[in-house]
Amino acid sequence: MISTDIGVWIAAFFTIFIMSYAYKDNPLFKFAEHVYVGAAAGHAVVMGIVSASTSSWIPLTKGQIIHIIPLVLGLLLYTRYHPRYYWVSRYPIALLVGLGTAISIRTVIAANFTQQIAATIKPLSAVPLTNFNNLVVLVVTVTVLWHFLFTQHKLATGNFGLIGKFGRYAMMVAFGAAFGNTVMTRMVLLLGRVDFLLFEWLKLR
Amino acid sequence: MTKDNKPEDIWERLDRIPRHVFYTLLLGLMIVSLLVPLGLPIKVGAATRKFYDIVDAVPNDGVVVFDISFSPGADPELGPQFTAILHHVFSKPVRVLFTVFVQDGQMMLQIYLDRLKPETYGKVYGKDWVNFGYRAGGISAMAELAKDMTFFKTDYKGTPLSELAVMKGVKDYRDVSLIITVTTASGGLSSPEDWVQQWATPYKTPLLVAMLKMMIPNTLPYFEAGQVKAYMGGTDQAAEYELLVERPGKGLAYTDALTNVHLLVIAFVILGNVGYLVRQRRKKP
Amino acid sequence: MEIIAKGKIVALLVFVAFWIAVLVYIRLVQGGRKVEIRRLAALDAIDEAIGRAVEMGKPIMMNPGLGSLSGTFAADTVAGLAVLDYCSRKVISYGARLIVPIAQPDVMPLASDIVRQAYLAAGKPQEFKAEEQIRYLSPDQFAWTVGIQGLAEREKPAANIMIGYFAAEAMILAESLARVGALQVGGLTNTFQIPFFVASCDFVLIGEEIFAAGAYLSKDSKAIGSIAGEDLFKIVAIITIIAGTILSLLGVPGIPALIQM
Amino acid sequence: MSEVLRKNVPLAITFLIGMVLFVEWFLAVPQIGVAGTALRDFGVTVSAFALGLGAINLFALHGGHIKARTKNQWIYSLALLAALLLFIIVGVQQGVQGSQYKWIYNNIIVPLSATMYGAIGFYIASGAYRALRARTKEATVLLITGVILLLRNAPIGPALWDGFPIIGSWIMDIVTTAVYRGIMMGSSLGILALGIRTLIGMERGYLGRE
Repeated sequence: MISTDIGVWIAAFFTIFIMSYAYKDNPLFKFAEHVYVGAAAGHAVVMGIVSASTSSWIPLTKGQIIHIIPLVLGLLLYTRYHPRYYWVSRYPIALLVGLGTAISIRTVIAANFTQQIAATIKPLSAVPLTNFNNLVVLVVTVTVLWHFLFTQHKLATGNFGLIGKFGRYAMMVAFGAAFGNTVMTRMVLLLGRVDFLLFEWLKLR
Repeated sequence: MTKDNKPEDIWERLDRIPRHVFYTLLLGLMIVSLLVPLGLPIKVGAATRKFYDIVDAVPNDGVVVFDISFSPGADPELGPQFTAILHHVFSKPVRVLFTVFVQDGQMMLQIYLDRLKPETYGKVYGKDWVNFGYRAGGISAMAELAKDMTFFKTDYKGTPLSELAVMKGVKDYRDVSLIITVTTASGGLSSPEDWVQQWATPYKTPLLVAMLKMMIPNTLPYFEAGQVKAYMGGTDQAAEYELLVERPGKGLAYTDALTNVHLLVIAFVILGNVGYLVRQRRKKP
Repeated sequence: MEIIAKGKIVALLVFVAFWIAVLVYIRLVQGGRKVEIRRLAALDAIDEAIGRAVEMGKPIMMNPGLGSLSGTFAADTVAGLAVLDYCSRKVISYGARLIVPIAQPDVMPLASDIVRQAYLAAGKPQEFKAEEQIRYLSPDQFAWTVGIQGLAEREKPAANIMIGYFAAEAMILAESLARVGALQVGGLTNTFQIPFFVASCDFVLIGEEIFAAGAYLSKDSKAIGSIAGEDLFKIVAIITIIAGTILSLLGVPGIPALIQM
Repeated sequence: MSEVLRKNVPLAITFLIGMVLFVEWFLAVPQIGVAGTALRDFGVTVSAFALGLGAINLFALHGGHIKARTKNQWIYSLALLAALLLFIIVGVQQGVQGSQYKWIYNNIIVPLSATMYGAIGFYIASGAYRALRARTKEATVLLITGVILLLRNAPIGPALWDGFPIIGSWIMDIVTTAVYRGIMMGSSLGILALGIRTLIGMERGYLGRE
């Protein structure tokens, strides 16, 4: 029997409205799209309030005076709408940019650079296949890096240029594979919606 | 041969199959496969086995940090994986600390806790597991947690962590046996990369990643470098895990439909290329 | 007593050395040292795409991506804005129309300034219509995507240039703009999504190429100096990998451990 | 003076925060760790406040449409703002754990977000059909490895030839790993260079209008 839950009906209609766009743009889709934007923004605000209150407001009310600073800084973000004092919002932004930049780059160098160099260097193995695989990883990593040399003209042209070219073909192999492999992920997500319509809304099982 | 013209022959037809034909076949095939499953057999792969073994090897009373960082959009693919792993973790005598760094994760966690009901595994909130709740701040909060496991001060309900038995003796990263992240988060929030950079690289905490299948290539360099101990991605691996923990779920149910959809896509790619190549050959004198 | 945290010694050394190298190269470039960045095929494609759109009398869409200026993807966004600078000058000098879809509030004033400057430089500031051309849509990934789909259907751009940070929506964007017949040039560092741009766009800037493109087009000495510094470190990385492997094969143990010190 | 307050001080803040976090990360100085912790604590709260900015932008834009009764738009704008207010009001009243809040979340946001994400299934299918073509040498390579991986993921592949899963996995585990490693190493240097320029005040775009 078809679902009698009003929530399921709402969800089912939104699902169908959004899917309909794949065929053609239409008013029902446009309605769903706008509700989505509004709901997502509202949810973000609620989650923001929850987060600010647990990490600063509650500690402040318990006497940890220092937590006044982030709360004031947070409010200062909104001065950006003021015609004269918009620049005050640069203070909290300076904090966010400083934090975001420093936290991401201080770890990037080890995780994405030096550790990756270390992982490419492999000793001789007793298993021939492992040696072959290690060699492939080394050649591909080096040639891909080579492809990304932009200012070294001697290394990017002529016979040396072929090294970078090899790297580019290796990239195409990887991209094709990643594309083919992703079809599964995307289809599961679509399948999840079809599953919802069939079994939770229409209750065909 | 402009857009408005009728295709001149079968080859051009193959080269330019209209989108809606494709979409309709795709949806039709999904519906039929879900309604009439064939029950194709599956085999447990090495990657899933490794993931299972590492979870299984957490010592008694060990502490597992379980991070939920996916949104409803990824539920069809991550839900089955999450369910199977959660079932496994709850079935073991370990402590579980749930962290959430993306907004929607809090909701997803709640939905699955309501479904699995920890109490049916004999797990008591505050004693065997705790939910830290959603925290903004992404990697900064994550990095801080490694140094001070009570960094969040309270759980999601506002109960001070110091009052919860589950936190007893849990001071910093040294007291954590394993991190499992179920994630679709982008970098900076709670991506596999972030856990690698903030936890697995500096502190060598064992890290398991459950993610979308398409995220695997990005995570492989970290796996190969030993920064990620094992990974899961995709419904096929969820189905395998369901077999390992003996709890059949959506993963197994979707397997047939996915197989058929793949065949459809392959068929269309082949048809398109045949049409294209024949027409190219004809253009040349 | 240890001063440098364990496991971070080499990383710190590389970090400091890189910092110095970048600053030195920037000084050198500012002092007149000639550093030429190899021209990338995708950059010629940008010119071609703009030229084609102008001939067809259709607008050009330039998309600087989903990233903001304060997050992890600030670098990608800045590269996208450098390309926007180039595109807008070119497009406006031809008298064509440019549309810029914006996701993040903090990117909007910057993009707006860039395009306004281009109109000023071309001597026609009165033609700049901020609300119509710099389209703020939504910081929500898919709401932004849907907004771009709508823009594409209504405006039917003949060229679509997407350089910046793109996530799961990459495939939707590339397919939707292909639907309306746009010639597409994509560029991104997000390795998940590179395959989709490579498959669906006509030309693609892969990974670090977007930084090189930004530097090439902007002729900004700071960006060019940085690329020269990056090249030096890529060469160092290549040499380390090869030399380290040779030593390891010769039986010298612990090279990877040394690098992870 | 105002120039200093408007520009130099924010730039100095960014730089100092960067230095504190670097010292905290690389050097073993416990005192700095306390400062780093406090800063990151602040960051959590300030970024929570930033979530409101998007809502304000939406109010301005769609409030304008409603006021002006923009054709083919204002009624949609009304729906948007109604949804926005519904979530804020219910959420503030009962918190995210409230039963009504969970209900609207599960029945509005969950299906919308899941379906948008799922719709990529349509696009990747038509994209595969359109893009995986033997047009050029590079495109042919893409086509071949793409089809191999499709065959690996569909059981028909192994049934046709048991080499598909082996080759498919080998490409993914070995070649893709190495390629992504190379790309990642390159772009990490680009990100690093820009980060350094930002911290020392060479890139100041984030300050906005001058």
